[in-house]
Amino acid sequence: MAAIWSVLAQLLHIALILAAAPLLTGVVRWLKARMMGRRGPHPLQPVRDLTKLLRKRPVLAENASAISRAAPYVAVGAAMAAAALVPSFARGMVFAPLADLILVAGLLAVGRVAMALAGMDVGTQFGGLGAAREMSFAAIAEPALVIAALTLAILAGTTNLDAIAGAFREGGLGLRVSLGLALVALLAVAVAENARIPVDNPATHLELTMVHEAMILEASGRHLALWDYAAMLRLTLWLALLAAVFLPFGQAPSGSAPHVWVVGLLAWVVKMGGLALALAGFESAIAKMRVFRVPEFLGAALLLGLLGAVYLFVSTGLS
Amino acid sequence: MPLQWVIVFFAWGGAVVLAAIPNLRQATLANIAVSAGSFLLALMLAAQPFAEHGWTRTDALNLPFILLSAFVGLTTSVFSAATLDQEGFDHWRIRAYHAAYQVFMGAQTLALLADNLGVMWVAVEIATLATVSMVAVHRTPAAFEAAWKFFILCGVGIALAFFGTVVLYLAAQPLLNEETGLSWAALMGVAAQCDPGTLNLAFAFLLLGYGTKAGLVPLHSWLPDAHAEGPVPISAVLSGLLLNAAMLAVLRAKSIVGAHPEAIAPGPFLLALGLASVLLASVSLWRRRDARRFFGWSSIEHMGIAAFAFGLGGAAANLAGLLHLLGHSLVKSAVFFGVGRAAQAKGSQKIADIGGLVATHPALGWGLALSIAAIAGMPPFLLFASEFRLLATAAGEAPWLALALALGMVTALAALITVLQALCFGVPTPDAATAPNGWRENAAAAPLWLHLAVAMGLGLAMPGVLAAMLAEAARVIG
Amino acid sequence: MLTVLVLLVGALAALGGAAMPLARSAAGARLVHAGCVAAGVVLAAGGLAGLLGGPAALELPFGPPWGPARLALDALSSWFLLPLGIAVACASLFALGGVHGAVPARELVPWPLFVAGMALTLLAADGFTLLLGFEAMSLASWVLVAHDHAQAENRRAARIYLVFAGFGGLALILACGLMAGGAGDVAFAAFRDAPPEGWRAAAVLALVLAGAGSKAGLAPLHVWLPLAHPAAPSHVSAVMSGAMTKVALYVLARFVFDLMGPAQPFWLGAPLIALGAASAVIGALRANLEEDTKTLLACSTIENVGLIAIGLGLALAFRGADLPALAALAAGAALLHVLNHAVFKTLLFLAAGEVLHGALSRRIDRLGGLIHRMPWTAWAALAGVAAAAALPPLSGFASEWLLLQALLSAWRVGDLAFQMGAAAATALAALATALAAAAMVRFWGLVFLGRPRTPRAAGAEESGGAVRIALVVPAVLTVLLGLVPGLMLDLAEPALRLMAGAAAPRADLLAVGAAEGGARYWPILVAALVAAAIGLVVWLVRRRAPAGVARGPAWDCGFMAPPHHLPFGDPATQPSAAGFGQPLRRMLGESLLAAREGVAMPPPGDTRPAVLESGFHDPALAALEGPLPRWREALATQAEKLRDLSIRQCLGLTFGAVVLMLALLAWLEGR
Amino acid sequence: MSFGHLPYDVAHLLGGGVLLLSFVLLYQRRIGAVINAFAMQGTLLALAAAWQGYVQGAPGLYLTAVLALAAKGVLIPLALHAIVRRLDLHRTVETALGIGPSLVAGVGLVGLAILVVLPATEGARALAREDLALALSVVLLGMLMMISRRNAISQVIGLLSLENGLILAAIGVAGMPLVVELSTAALVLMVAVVAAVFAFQIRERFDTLDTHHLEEHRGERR
Repeated sequence: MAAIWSVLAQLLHIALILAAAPLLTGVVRWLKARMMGRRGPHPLQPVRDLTKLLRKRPVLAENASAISRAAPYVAVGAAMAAAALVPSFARGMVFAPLADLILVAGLLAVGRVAMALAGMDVGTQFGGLGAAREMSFAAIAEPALVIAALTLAILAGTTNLDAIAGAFREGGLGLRVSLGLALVALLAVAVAENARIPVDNPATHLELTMVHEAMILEASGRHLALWDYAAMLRLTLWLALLAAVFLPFGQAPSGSAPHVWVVGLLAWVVKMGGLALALAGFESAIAKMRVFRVPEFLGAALLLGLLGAVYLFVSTGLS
Repeated sequence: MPLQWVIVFFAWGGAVVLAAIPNLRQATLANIAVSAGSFLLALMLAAQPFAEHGWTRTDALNLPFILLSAFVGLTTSVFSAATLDQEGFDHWRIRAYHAAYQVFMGAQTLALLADNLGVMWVAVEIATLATVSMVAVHRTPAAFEAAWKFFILCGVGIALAFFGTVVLYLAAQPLLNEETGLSWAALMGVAAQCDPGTLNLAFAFLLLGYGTKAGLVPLHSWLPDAHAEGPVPISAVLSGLLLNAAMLAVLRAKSIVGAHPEAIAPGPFLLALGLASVLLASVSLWRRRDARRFFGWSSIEHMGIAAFAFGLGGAAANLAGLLHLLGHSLVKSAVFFGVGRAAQAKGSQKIADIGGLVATHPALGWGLALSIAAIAGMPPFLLFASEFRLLATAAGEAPWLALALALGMVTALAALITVLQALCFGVPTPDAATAPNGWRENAAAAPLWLHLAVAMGLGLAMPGVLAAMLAEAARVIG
Repeated sequence: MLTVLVLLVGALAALGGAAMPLARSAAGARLVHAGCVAAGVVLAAGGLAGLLGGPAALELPFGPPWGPARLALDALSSWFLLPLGIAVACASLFALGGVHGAVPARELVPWPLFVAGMALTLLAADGFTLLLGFEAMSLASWVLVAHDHAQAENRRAARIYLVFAGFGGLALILACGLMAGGAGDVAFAAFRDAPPEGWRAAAVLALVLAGAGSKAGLAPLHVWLPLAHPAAPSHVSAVMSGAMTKVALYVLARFVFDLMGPAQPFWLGAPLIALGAASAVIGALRANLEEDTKTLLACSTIENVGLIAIGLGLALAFRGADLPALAALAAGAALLHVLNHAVFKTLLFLAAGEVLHGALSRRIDRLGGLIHRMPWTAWAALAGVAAAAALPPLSGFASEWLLLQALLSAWRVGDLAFQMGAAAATALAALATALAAAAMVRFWGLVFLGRPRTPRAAGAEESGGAVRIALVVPAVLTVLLGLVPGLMLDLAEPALRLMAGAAAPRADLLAVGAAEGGARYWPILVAALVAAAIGLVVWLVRRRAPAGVARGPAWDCGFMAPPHHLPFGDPATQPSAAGFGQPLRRMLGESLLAAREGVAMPPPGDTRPAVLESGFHDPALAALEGPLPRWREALATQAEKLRDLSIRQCLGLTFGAVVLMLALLAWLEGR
Repeated sequence: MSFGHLPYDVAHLLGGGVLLLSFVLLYQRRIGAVINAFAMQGTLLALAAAWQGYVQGAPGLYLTAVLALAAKGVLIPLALHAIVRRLDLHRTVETALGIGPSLVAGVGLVGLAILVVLPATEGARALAREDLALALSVVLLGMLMMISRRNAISQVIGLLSLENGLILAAIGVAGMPLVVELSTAALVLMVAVVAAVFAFQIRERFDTLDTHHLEEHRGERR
């Protein structure tokens, strides 16, 4: 019985994430517009854009190779796989044993590399520029993520997301300084990974500052739709990840029956909404920073994560 | 007449004959013939059991070196047959050269064979006289300088050795009769009862005396210049053989003194001189511009390594030292073959004027490159085995000394490799107009490759009997 | 099996001798390379047999003058035989395909000897044989590095390489001597009987790090590697990077884990971790700045060697702290990465060699767009690049996942300082991994994507036959090894027991696990998941979107269409190698590698293009070529004063020696 | 044997004479005088050898004595005079170390020799010990002369007197085998040195060696 429930939960989770992705992006945009005093587009606008783009035939440069055509599928596939692993409303889904934090990072890296290669495929200045910046920023973001994982792994004894969520759900860990520091580090990484302000501005195509958009300048039609959808999935995934780790309340325990899920679902929606609101507020509150200040931003996050780990060693007498 | 004497007088008789042959071609061939005869006699001697005949002896310590010197004498005669025409000798010098060569070989063999320390001293002196004349043979100012320096310093050196010999006899005088008075065997027998103070005095003089001939720092000044002037074959035998004879004399003295419990330990002195030689040579190598002087300095370094080994003492280190002497003779003479031939081909022995040998003279160039690598202690040659043995033992017994030795060795290695690539690689420098070619090219390179092959064979698969002999010798010299 | 391998070593040496005449004809050269292919296969098979069967030992009837040469085949050496065999087989196959006529003997003769030297090093069971193989390997590869000695920079590379080799050999000899103590018996068995303690152990570790570490390319003794590896012929570079560094790591592991005995303190692992982390970061960063394909790959080798060293150091620390399971985890990560890196680095170097052969250049700025002209090379290289960038589910990710898991458990050692150091090392390892990904994207993207930067690149030709097989085989292996790491760990279990005294944590066959009940990684399931996701996406898109694509000129933000004489547009309007490295050069390079850059901007109205000047100095190389020669020269100047003495003063030296000695005697007598 | 015995006293006297002449060699300023002093030293050595031959009843030593007398007392001095004339060397000795200081150094060396030999050789007979001490002093003084004189001839003479010291030691040790042969061989060496001066036309080369005018020969420019 439990097995079937876990399979069902997994399927529901996947459907939920896939559906939530464009919606979430739309909601964030709408909220930002509201906070800036504009009426803003309808929250469902992203869905409409996607369907419109899907119906268009893409135009490829003469010298574009198969990379340009394969990369978007790989990016979306990797993002979907990663998103399928992050627990949302219930734990103990069938893929739970697979849900390893470092694996998620790896899958995100797959998407990143696919995008960078697609950006370099045609051989335009901006594609290469964006790819170089993307990979370089990731080089600083990755250690920050791993260090945050270090703190979580020490506290939870594993890097398995489901287990971490469970450990935090059961509590007993209490509120810790190092946990807060890890949270800050993860937030910074999330901002960078999703090309949000202040690292990048998803709403602009200003060549000199853009990172993410520069790589997909040549994409059009269904390819562009896939790139956008991959980005939406990543945002959803990150918010879900933060929610699962740092706001574990309300999650349905593993193996529980569907009627328990309702609470979890509601809790999850509330969490995601709250996070979206926070993100919108954050983005509309601050300005984008210069490109070469980004490493300092991420480096600070890395150091905070390191500090958190060290504090953990000292405080909890693990030594 | 016992075979020991036959060998010596065969060479000297050959010298008399050669002194009468003015024709270059005939003389070189006759020289090869005499050397080949000596080599055969040496093999026959090796076939005989160890024995003492009057003033001479064959034992585990000197037999390998006798074979070696006969072998190197033979190959060197072949090499000189292939290259002597480049020296531009008139017929007087051809006579003198070949006569001196065989006189040296005979004296060298006698010095190795001698049981009586007096005889050994005389032999070393004769060898010195023979080589001095050859170092000066070109009669250029530089040659005279080198020869005179060689002569005076070594003259003083063997004078000191003479004094040491006298004192050694004085030490043993109460215990020995006139016949056996200077016999090494007899002295070893009674060394334990001799007066230690006298032994110390004797050792001091023998060490400094024969040490001069062995080119140990600070008695080394004559060596590089003497190796750089005169015909190439003479440099080859000087570096390959004479140094061994001197070092062996030092070892005989060391073994006698070492046999006395009260006397000073001879080891530390050898260690100090050896280490000084290695370190000084390893830095001096970096300033050399002249190829043959460069390898003269490297001979100083290797004699220092051997002295270090013998100073360390013990079966393992002594074995390493003996192996190092053997390997150094083989490889260093090979190096001199290569460098000499290259200098003739390029018309200059300055390092700057020799380059890109592997491109223009492949056989010679790669042979030279390999032999320099071998001198630097690269496998699979004998020197690698000896240096491994020495460093491993030293690291176990005296780590700090081993570290200093390794430091010197790596510095020298870097210098050797730099010169190797300067000589053999890069853009070839133009050949001199007079450079010969054809069969001479190969005849000059053949001994080099033969030496390398032998050095490799001994390093990887030494015949058991020879290995046992060396182990025995290592035990004898204590 | 051991006998076969020993005979193989002998046969390879003989083949090297025979190569001298064989080099004169193409058939002969092919014969030699075919022999090496067979040798590689036999080596790998021997490794498998050694892992499945038990250990074996053998005494040769000959050897050094003081005794027989001892050989042995145990789990550790067997494991390292695998990468050696694979790399040698692929590289020889590549070289076989590249033979189109007589080959210079200097390129053919050393090749089998090089392989023989590496094999002998792995099979050795006493210090002498080990050093013999080690130095023979160095000497043979030196000839290969110097094969094109007309170029000054190749000569410099060869010189530095051989000097480092000699230095490493001497250091290892000293280490053997310290292990043997006064006894002087250099057999491994004797070492095991009397493991060093206290300062001796530390000294041995330092010497082994100096000797084997310099050969493996551990910072700060890595400077020779980016010089020497590219200078050799491509198939040699592949084996030098793929296998030779592994042989050096084997020597390191053999000393540290086996010969020095299990009773060593945990901090013995600290220097390994520190040096490994430093190497990983320096190597990966340099890989992002180098502008020569083979140099770039060599730098990435330094990075991977650093990661392996971190794994070995962690294993050592865990074992010292009596955590065998974790030690096995770290050691497993190291061993797995040894194999994986050997395969994908061989693949990448061979691809670079094929690019060099097809497009006639190693400089990134002269390549580009090759995926159109050299598809096989491009896609094969993509597999290697993805593995080197640690992307799941390829081989690189599996071993680096294990390594990260080991690093995340490092705090269990308990010592606070070690915990902090380990946390820093974790960050550095992650940094290096991400940097490597950036470097690999830069390498593959600039070489194979975009537009050709030179006419020669536009007309590049790809060769088929053996070369193609030599590229496809390691590519397939890279994928397979990525899918079954669990299987490989089970295979490595005897080696792990030998190193860590325990087996790696059991996960099921297809997975690797951090610890009992800890996180796990199922490559096959992950691959299936991603594949399913992609399939789903493709299916959905197919249903909604119109099929096919339209072709047009690159939009390129609306820049004007290229002129007719430049059908693909001006190649100079693509990112250059220096330009692509700019962000990292500014972020890290300026602080770590003293990198500098400047734009030569022509005045307005001048039609000259603006040029980006950039470069960097590896601090280690600067130290090597700065102070050391200065000190040497100062000493030499002093020594020369001795040489310039006149005869009278030389006699003075002798006289002084005599007087000194007599005074010493008198003093001794007086006491 | 000890003090008061005639053989001892005479031997001691002769040995002392040889040593004294070494000091005279050090003291002389003119080449000619140096050569003559060396001739006297050779003659004294010959006498000492003959006396030892008589005392030890070793007829071989008479031969040594005759050789020494002929060579060192007569022939070599004549040859050296000839060289001085032929190569017209400076007639005065330029010293590197002044006369006075070198005499002082000489005294120090004699002290050192006695300090070393006497405690060292307690085992040996008194005569031998005395002789050895004297001989060692002569050897050291010879070397001192070699390094403290600039021109070739006086250095050669220093070497020759050094060799005298060797012979003195050799004959002093009773029953030394091969003594005649060895001393002859040593003599040959010395004759060769003197011949070499002729052959190589060694003038004032001792101090002009190496450094400057050899560079072009050596190719060791820096």
